[in-house]
Amino acid sequence: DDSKLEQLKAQGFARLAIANEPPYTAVAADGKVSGAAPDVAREIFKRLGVADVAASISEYGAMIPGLQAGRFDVVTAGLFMKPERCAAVAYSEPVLCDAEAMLVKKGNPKGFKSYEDVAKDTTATIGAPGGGTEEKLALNAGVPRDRVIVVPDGQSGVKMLQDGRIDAYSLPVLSINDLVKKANDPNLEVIAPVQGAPVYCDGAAFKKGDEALRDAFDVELAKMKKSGEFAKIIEPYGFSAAAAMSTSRDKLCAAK
Amino acid sequence: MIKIDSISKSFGSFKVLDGLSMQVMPGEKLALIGPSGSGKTTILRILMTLERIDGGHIQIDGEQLYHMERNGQLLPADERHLTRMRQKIGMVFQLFNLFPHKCVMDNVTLAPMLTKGTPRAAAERRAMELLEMVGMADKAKNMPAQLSGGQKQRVAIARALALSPKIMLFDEVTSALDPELVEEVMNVMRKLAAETDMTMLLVTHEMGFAHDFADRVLFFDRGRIVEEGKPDEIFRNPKQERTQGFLKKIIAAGHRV
Amino acid sequence: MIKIDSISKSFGSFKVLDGLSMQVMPGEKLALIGPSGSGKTTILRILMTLERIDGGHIQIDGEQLYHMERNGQLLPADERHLTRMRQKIGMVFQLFNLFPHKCVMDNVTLAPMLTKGTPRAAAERRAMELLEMVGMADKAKNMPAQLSGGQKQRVAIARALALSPKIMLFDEVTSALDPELVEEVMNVMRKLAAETDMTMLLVTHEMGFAHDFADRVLFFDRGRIVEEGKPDEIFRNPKQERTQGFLKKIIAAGHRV
Amino acid sequence: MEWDWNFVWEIMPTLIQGVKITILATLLGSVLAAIVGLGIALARRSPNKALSRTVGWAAEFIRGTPLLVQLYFIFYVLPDIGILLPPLVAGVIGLGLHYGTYTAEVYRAGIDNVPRGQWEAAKACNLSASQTWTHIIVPQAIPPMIPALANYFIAMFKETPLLSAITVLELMNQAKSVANTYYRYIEPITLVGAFFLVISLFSVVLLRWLERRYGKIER
Amino acid sequence: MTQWSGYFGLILQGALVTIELTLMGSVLALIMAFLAGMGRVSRFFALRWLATAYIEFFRGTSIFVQLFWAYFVLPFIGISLTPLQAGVLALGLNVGAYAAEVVRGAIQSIGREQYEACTALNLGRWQGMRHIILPQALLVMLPTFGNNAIELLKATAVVSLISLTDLTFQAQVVRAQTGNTLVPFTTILIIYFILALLISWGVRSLERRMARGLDGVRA
Ligand SMILES: Nc1ncnc2c1ncn2[C@@H]1O[C@H](COP(=O)(O)OP(=O)(O)OP(=O)(O)O)[C@@H](O)[C@H]1O
Ligand SMILES: Nc1ncnc2c1ncn2[C@@H]1O[C@H](COP(=O)(O)OP(=O)(O)OP(=O)(O)O)[C@@H](O)[C@H]1O
Ligand SMILES: [Mg+2]
Ligand SMILES: [Mg+2]
Repeated sequence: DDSKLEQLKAQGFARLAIANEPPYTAVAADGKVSGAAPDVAREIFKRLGVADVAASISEYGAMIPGLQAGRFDVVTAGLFMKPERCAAVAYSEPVLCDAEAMLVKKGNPKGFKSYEDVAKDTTATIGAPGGGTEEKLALNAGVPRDRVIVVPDGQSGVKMLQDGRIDAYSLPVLSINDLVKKANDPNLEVIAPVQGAPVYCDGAAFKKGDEALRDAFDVELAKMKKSGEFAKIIEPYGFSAAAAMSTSRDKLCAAK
Repeated sequence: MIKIDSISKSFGSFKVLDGLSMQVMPGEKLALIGPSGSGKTTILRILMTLERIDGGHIQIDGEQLYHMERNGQLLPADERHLTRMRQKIGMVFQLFNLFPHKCVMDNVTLAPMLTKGTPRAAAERRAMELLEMVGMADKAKNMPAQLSGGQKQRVAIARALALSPKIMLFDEVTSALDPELVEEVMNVMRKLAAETDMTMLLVTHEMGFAHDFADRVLFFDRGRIVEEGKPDEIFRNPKQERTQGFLKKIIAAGHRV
Repeated sequence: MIKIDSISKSFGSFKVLDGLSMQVMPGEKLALIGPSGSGKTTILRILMTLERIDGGHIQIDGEQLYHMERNGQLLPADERHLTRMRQKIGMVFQLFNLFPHKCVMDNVTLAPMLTKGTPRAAAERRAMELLEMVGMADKAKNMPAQLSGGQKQRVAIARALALSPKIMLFDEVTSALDPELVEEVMNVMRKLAAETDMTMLLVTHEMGFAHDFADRVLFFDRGRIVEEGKPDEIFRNPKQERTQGFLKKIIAAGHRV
Repeated sequence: MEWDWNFVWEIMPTLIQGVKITILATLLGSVLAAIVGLGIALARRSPNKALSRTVGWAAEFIRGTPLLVQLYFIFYVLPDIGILLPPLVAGVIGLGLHYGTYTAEVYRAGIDNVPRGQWEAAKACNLSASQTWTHIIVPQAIPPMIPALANYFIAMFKETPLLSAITVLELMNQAKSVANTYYRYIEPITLVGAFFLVISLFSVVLLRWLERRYGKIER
Repeated sequence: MTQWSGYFGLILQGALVTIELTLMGSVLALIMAFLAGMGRVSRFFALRWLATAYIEFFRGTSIFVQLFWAYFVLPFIGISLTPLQAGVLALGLNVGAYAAEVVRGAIQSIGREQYEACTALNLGRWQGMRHIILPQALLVMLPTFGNNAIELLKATAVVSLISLTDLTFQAQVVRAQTGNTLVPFTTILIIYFILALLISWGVRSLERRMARGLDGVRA
């Protein structure tokens, strides 16, 4: 049934969960929400007849529970598709794709190339957002729990790296680039992409049960991809439209 | 008329009153004297229903105080019965117990307005009369904190009188006052005793005052009446050894009889 | 000998003492009487150095209390000077001020052991003598909370005596006691007055007691000495109107003279 | 979403790890708060007006602003002036400073509650200032303080979740990390609540006992 | 270099949310405090029990747990609150539990003699409470209420965890946008402190107004 969409139309806006992690999601000085993911969602909802979006910033870890608890209608925050997540939410087709990167001190003193390198160095610590893809990649690569530091936000991650509290800070490439640009610190170096880490794509994540809404979203998304409007929105932020169009939800959700 | 019939009262394991009986005639002025801890205050507090009794009966004007009759049975009194009985009784405390957040006038008018529904104008008129009687009319707008101890006590007396009780209880109403202020309160009370036909029970350590005030004096010790009689008899010519000893000590301590 | 020379003392803008002078002879027993607020307590507290004076001089046995001489100059006293002077003076308070966390014996021995370095055994022997004198020897191991008011006050007297001061100050030592307990403390003090040659200053509202106790009585009003003389003169035949009025009121309030 | 007991047992060991850190932080924070409080209380009594005023205002400031923000400050701003603290140390310092301003008030009240007559009696007994403090004032001031101090101890315990903001892996942080891994919030958060409730109820019993034992001094 | 004025506007918006939360939370806390505080001294066992359960539960579990519960768990039993509602609910109920004990303490601090005077004047239980006990108890409660309000103000900082855009949250946003930690956090520390000062100043002047006459100089 499409009652959810009707509901949103009547309400006049859709509630987005975002993360304030440029370029995926951002809040401008005037409080206006931007970033590639919300911009795409705003446009698609407009086409679906939902006039506006209202975004609230949330921790990554709180997004899926919040979606399940009915706090948001959709998560548009660079939440990469992975099999477990596909089981927990209903994803749209891919929107933003990115590889993983690591931020380290200039010259990469510990010589990290992959998460496994971090695991091997018994004194190394790596920072990652709690509940994010990077945390799981690091844990899966064998970095013990107490060496994966849960960092509340990107800014804290950069700060902790600068202060020597962590040896590497891992986020998607574009996020890291944005942080480095802001930090304006010549003593930092970006390693991208991290070897062995897959390229991930996010999608708009809906609550299980809202598949009808998700399907309607997909229809408009496909039209925009075809017309080139999609590329026009995301490429200024540094994302590649071709990457998103070369893969699909089914592939990403099945990937091991 | 008050009839107390073999009442008993304990605090924990300590028995303060044990089968005490006594009577007070209508309009009588009675003084209770005796050593510290003998149970004088306890009797007044029981009459004011501030303490419950453990056994025995009290009748006021033929009505049970702590019991009520329902279908010929004597049941423990409920709050409604107590409220009705309390209308007959007023009490003045050693430490005045004025309401510190209300001015003198409000202290006196509060109870009549709340418990009897007296309109404010009437209550204030009556309060003014009473305050004049105790010589406090000019302080009607003062707060209690602005009064001396003697003045506070006179307001407390007016407050108790405002409900026009038939029985008034006074518990050491002068003993918390500076010596110089004692006299003004005693004067008010002497006047009160002479002018009204209220029944009055007075607990005091001031033997001279008890002598002037009372028609009859009861001497208490350990919750029992050791001796009773007219003031002259008791003070000039006590029969019991215990009474004699008590009066001797009090006199030695510098109190006048 | 105590020489008080035109001292003054204010609390905020309120002048309690204004150029007061008086002398006390060695061994003299002096009673200070007068209405509430007249400054009696303040004088004792100044002698005990619990309050500072604003002006004037006090000499005790020829030594300045609040000043010390250095190279012929009179400087404000420092803590060391005050400590030395305080050895001459002891004080008993209206509310006893026993140390509640120490037993009777420790209350009495604490100061000699700490301030004079008296060995424990000697301090306890002396304490026992003093406690016997005030009739409290059998309670030596009790805590203050287990004592009656009269007993507390007797311990407080023993505590003050334990330092063997030359001058003892007593501030209304019976006025916080139940009437029946007053006598026991008065008896101890009468004995003390008769037996020792300590200088004693007594503030009291008990005129009879002042009469028995004192060699000389000072009547105070508003920080000034209104009248002084032998007890018989002052109580039987006061010259000043203010004194007469005060005594009349006190007598009317039921106190014996 | 249903309550899942299997899941509860699965995550229990992780949460107990968190409880240990929480308790450690509370204990260390309490010791620090007790010491800092004493320092503040003494400084505020100091006759040196400049010292007592400055410390007074600083304490007011710390007490009037949120611990969370203070923790951010200690953890993320202090490194700029060369002070780099491990997360747990930064957390303990934050707790200790913040609650030190509260314990200082307890000390002050405890000392002020010793009746003036005791100071005067000590003077009449010719005791020196230090003798008065050690033999008369402190022994009477401390027992009534104990329940109040214990109260803040419990309050501090319940504020330790704030340390997750500076990456200390205490109970709340462990629970969140578990929740993030499995996308289930109900069990971990409820368990955290249960842990807090059990430990608090336990401490309340202890507190009542302390109150009975030390709350009143007989005079 | 950066558009500080714009960011400052963001922080001011956050301040408004913080003030809103503090005010609404205080109102709820006040209501709960009186309900539960008077419940604690009620004659009826059931009321006493209910009040005690409420107080011990909300004082026993941490504010964080309550917040997460209100936000993430309540929806599963069909109660979906906006972040603001969830924040006000958790803060109000939590601080209300502490303030309830203040109400109880204040009521019990009114001497027995005042209750006895009420009986002697034949006032009913509620009449005595309403006209005699509560007006006096209110004055006793006020200073502690002021402290409770400041505690509530500080506790609002944790609502940033449930994506309410309060002061602390906005400071985080500004930090993420500008890469500067010192400026936004110093700014909000000062704002928090000013708000705390406003509260204590307001309570103190209210107290002075209410105390007028009670301790007047003797005529
Ligand atoms: N609420 C109470 N709990 C326990 N014991 C009490 C209580 N009230 C009174 N008592 C005890 O009961 C006894 C009688 O007390 P009561 O106050 O009636 O004596 P009193 O004759 O008025 O003495 P006083 O002259 O000292 O006022 C005393 O021993 C007292 O300690
Ligand atoms: N610490 C103080 N601060 C302000 N005023 C004070 C202080 N101590 C005493 N006074 C005032 O000084 C005056 C004299 O007080 P003092 O205690 O010496 O009187 P007193 O003669 O002992 O009276 P009483 O017989 O009531 O004990 C009083 O008016 C009192 O209010
Ligand atoms: Mg009595
Ligand atoms: Mg005095």
